[in-house]
Amino acid sequence: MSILKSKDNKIARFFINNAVPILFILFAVFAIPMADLSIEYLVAEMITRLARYSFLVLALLIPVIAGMGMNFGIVLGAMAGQVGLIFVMDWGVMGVPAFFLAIIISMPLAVFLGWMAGIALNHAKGREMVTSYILGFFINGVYQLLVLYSMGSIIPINNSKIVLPRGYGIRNAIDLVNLRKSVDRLIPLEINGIEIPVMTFILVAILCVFIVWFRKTKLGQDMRAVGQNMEVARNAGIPVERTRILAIVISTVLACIGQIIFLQNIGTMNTYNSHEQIGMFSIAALLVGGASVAKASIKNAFVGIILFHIMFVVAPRAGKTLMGEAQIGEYFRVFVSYAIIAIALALHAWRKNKEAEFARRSLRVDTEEAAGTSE
Amino acid sequence: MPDDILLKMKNITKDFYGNQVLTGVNMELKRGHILGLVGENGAGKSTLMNILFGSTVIKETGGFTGEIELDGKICNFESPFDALDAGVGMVHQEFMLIPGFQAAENIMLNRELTQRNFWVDVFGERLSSLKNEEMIKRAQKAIDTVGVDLDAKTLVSEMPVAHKQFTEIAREIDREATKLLILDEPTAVLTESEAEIMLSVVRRLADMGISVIFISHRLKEIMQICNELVVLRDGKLVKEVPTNETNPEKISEWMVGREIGGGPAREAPVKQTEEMETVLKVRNLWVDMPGERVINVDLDIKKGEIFGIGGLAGQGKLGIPNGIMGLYPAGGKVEFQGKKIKLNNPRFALDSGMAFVSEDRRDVGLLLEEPIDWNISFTVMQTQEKYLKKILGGLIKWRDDKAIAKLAQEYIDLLEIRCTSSKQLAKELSGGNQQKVCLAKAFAVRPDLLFVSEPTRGIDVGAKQLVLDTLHEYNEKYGITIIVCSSELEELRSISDRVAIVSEGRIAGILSPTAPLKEFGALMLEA
Amino acid sequence: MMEKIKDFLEAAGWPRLIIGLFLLALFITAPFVEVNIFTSLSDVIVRFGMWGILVLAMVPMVQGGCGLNFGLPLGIIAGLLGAVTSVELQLTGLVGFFSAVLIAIPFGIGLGLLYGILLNKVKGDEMTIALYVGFSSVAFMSMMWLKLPYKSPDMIWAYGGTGLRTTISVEKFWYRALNDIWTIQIGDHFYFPTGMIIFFAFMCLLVWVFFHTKTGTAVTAAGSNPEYARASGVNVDKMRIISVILTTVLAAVGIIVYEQSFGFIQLYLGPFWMAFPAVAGILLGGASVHKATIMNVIVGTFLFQGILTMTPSVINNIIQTDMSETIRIIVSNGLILYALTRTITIKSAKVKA
Amino acid sequence: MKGWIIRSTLILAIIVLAVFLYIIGKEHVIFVENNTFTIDGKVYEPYDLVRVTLDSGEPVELKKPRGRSLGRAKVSTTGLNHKVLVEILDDDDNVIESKEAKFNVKNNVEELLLNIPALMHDAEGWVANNQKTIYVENKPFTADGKTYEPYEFVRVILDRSKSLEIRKPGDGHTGMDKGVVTDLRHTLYIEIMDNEEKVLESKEVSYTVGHAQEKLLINIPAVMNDVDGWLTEYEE
Repeated sequence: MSILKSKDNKIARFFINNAVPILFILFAVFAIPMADLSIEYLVAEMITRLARYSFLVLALLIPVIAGMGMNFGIVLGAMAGQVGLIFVMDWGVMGVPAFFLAIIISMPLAVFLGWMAGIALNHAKGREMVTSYILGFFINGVYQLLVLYSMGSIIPINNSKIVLPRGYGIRNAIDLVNLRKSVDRLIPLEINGIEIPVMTFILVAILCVFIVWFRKTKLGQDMRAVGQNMEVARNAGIPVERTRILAIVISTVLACIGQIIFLQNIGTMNTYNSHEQIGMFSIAALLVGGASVAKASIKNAFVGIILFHIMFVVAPRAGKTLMGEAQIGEYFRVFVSYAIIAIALALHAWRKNKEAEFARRSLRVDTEEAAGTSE
Repeated sequence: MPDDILLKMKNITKDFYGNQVLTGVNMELKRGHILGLVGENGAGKSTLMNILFGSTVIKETGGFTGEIELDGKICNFESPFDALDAGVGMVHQEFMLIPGFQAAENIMLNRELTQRNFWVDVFGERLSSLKNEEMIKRAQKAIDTVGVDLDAKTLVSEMPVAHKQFTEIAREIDREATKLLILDEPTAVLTESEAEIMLSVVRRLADMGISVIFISHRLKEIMQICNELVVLRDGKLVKEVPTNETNPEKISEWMVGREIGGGPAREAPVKQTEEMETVLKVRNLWVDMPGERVINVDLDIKKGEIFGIGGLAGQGKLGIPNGIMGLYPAGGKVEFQGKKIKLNNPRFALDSGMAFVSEDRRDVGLLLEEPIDWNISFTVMQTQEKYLKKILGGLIKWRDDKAIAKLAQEYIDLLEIRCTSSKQLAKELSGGNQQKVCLAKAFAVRPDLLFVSEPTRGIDVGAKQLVLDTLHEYNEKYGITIIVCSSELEELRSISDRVAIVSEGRIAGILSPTAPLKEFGALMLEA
Repeated sequence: MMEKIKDFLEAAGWPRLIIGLFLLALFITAPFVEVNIFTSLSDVIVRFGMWGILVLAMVPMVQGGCGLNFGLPLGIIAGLLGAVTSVELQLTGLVGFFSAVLIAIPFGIGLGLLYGILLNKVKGDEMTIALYVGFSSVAFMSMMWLKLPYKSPDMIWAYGGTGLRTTISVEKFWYRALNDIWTIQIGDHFYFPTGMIIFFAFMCLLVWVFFHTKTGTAVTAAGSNPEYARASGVNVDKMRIISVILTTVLAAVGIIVYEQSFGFIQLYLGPFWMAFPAVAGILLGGASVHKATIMNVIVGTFLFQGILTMTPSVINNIIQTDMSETIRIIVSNGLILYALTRTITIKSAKVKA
Repeated sequence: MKGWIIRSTLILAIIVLAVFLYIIGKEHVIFVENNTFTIDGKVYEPYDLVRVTLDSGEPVELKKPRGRSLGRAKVSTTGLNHKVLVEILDDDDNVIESKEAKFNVKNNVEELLLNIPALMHDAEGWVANNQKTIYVENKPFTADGKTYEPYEFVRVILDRSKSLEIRKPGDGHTGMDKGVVTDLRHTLYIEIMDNEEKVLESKEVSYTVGHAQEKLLINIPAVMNDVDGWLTEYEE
């Protein structure tokens, strides 16, 4: 009987564990025909968006391994990346060298921010996600102080194209004309009229290899141990706090590179907004891909980006066909992005509580049986 | 041959803030020998082992005096890591394993076999790559040394309890330096057949030349595998003998026997309970309380008696009141005053006229962040709607703060609770006074039956006597039936009319408090 | 003496002290940089009245053990439904205001009930989930505002577009309906919104009364130590739901009070960020994630709104730069961050012999 | 120890890489000009039609300047070493004459001016920095034995964009400031003010600088009094 049960359980478990991606696949199946978009267009869109978001979404994986949940603090890395871009733009550097130079400049800042965030999160164990979320807002204030008030006054910025007319502070939108698609087009390739950003995908592939390799290092193993049980890890002599800080530092640095990739693809930088939504979109995408707060893989990241962005592209059109209004679709995708995080987090918390209960119940059956045999 | 001595502990003395837990303990352990360490809870076994293992608790609480000599060298372990380096391994009662890891990964945890690569030079040792294959091989070897059939690639979360235990042992074995292994109740969570394998594993380790300190409550096991045994009582070493020169009866006598005048003396006469009316009838009770599982308990409690429940920690005595009062999932039949009690429903139990003083003062017994008067009055207010003013025809049930303060003051005076006022926060009180607040809370309900769990745990001697006297007084004056669960046998014997001993979740027997100590010991240790 | 100062500092808490002194400094500096102190003071009082109830809405949930209510927008939505319906019915003045409140309450109870049930399922992760429940409910209602069958020409787009406008003026209906009861006007600059402050005081009183009833006591105990409450026969889940409902209803009432003073109903993404100033406010008042009092609300709202009102006028006049938004972001999120990263330590037991 | 060596080497390598990236990535704007060029009294006339190819980029065609057309094209490049191919074309787009030349850019130079007639005749200064530093001084000026005194407070606006405020020398003031302008034709707007910043007098003048000139000095009292010699080359 128990075998049969476990088989049923397996199927049920598969559906429960993959409820979110399944929901999105169903959505896609219904909404794509309604949106009346050509497949070529969708494919091209997805390729662009994969190139644009992969690095950022993959940046989330390492804190998950270390048991710190979804790192909303990747916006810190994004901000660091933008600071690097501002300098590169100011100096008038162009193309691929500009891309790498921006990474080199922003890296120390990203490390520093990640390190601070790690310390803060060590003080908020069990509340990492809310804390990293608020941390993003807080550092955003500091970023404004730096970019809007100090740049051009305290920090020398001379390029009048990026400085506000008042003489200091960076403009709201910076045209990254020198940088636009420079990496994407470094190795040009077109298939059926669809442009493939080969170099970007190579960078993403390198990151994937890095993540796979990293998991097999001592540090990766330590992170897994810390993520599963901090106390046991501590007792085994693993420096728990330091390991957690390192996880956040790595994530922040990757996010910094990710943001620079993202912006070179978009081609314009909204100095005060480009980073804000990054955390939310990346996390929503990862969760849509079937990841949970405690477990996330590279596969989740890619599946998630595709499914989430299909929703993103299709929703306004489908909304228009269905409700006669594109605006509804706009709100719909905002709703879905947030709701998906809410649902995924709630499911995870609920499952966690249920599993604890289940573990207790399994003991109880044991007790009853034991009671039965002794009679 | 003095060379044969691996471990010497000389004159080990330790106190926790003036509370003497170990006094002048001397013991020796030979290479390849198994030493059984027995004693009641609180006899000082864990403290002694913590000292040996260099636990940080010891250092934080002021260190210890005495000397530890391992392999002829004087050791002073600053932390467990020092102890591990010196070759002392310990397997704790609660598993120190990571559930999502394979056995091999756990065995090699933080001692992974690594290979340097370029990044090590840049970012440090922690970026070296793991040699998974070799680790699995090595872990498998350690497991094979232990002598059990377990694949090193099995996930810990998918293992039965025994295998987890073996994994822990394998981890200690794998440290090449390990000369001494401390096993803290390794068989407590095992089934009988698993325990058998466990014992043979321990024997095999000893044959390999590793010395083992084996802590267990099962005297049978001690007799079976240990070369010598040491009995601790009240922080003193009472006996160190070769196992073949003794028998379980003697051991249990050494364990529980107090020095004259050591425990509280019995004053009141023992009530004759045979003729008394049964007030609480318990049949086939099971309780799923972690660490205190109750399996199948039948009890008949008589009206007006003080009923003691004793037994070693973790055997299930605490599960009985917690189960009946609905705090942990339970099943079976419970009848109180002829009425069937709905289990898993604290409100129902309270409404039926039962009250409970929990052993867990901080987590269950008190609202630490609230004042004393709240703590005392809350239960009675919620269950019996007392100390409330009804306004607008009962639409608003207004808390009567004055009446609450008055009630609290009564109990403060009665139980001599030391506090600045009834508005003082519970967390600011000392342990004894907190316990009195818990009692006051239960008395305020005016119950017909009162469960008291570990009434004197963690409080000083003066307060202890007062708490026991108060219980006695309430029993006499108001005829409240009281069920006391305690790990302190002497305490139970001093106030109870009958004492039940719980062992492995079952009632091992019920004795009169005047019965000889030996009998209690025998029941506790199921010898 | 040192001990006393230390105790005081510990009780008041550094952030409160620093912000309090900062606010004082702002008031002292104000006249020197040509900021009218009376105008500023009445601005502070008006904003205090506007935000008071929204901050008060944090109390029941914190006391009930569900943490800070980042899901405040959910309650605000109930309030918006009340406000919009009242405008649809063309009700004006106090009648309009109170009917908005009355209509909002059932919505608040309904949403609060669902929200409470959800939060009971996710114990331990309430705050993170509350955050996203708030956000997604705002986005969901944005779709609804487009589709709900409101017809009043005061609220729908005049031509083109469908659905309700993003901002609806209540000038014709119940603008300052509360503020203008027994208003005190001294000179040109000082204005005291008596009605609104009295209403806020009344709401505080209601909450105070609630926490003095049997149920209120049980909610506090359930939040303080759920195990204790359960052992005392209290249904902890039910108490948590009650606290969440109360929070949601207070938020609904709070937003209507806010709007009658502000003059506009802000729909769509308007309520998105409302939770953060309220959370920062109560934390500044000295509340923690586990404990909040009405005093925390009053002190915190006054200090926080004081800072938000005074910094733009004073600092900007001093350094000739408008940094108010940046300062607001840093101060409010810094406070929340401080509260989240503070390690909770129970003071070691003091033995009083 | 080994680790530290590797680490410092790596950090050094990254810094070197950053500098290298900066150098090869830095944008230089090159204005190619088919315009009249004068040097040492010699005048080189522009061609009717030229095709210019910079490095391996797209070729640009330039006609003789006529009316408003400046006969110029803007080309963006990176890197320090460049070569340029100039082809003089006739009406049928046949190449009459061609010439290839090489030139270097200093890394901190943002804009470069490349004059085709000068290049074709190997005249010195065919490639020049398009950014000119204008030094403005509010100091006594002596001409023909007459001394013009500096003003209390002057505001100078270069090319309607860069504003300088200069006080009389002394009291810690140097009586001098500078600004960077691009291109050859410039305007100078001067406001003489009292200490309350009330404008007492104002004046606007236009001036042209030579290709090869990079640093120029303007004397305010001289400008205000229309004395010749207010614009000179600046010498350190």
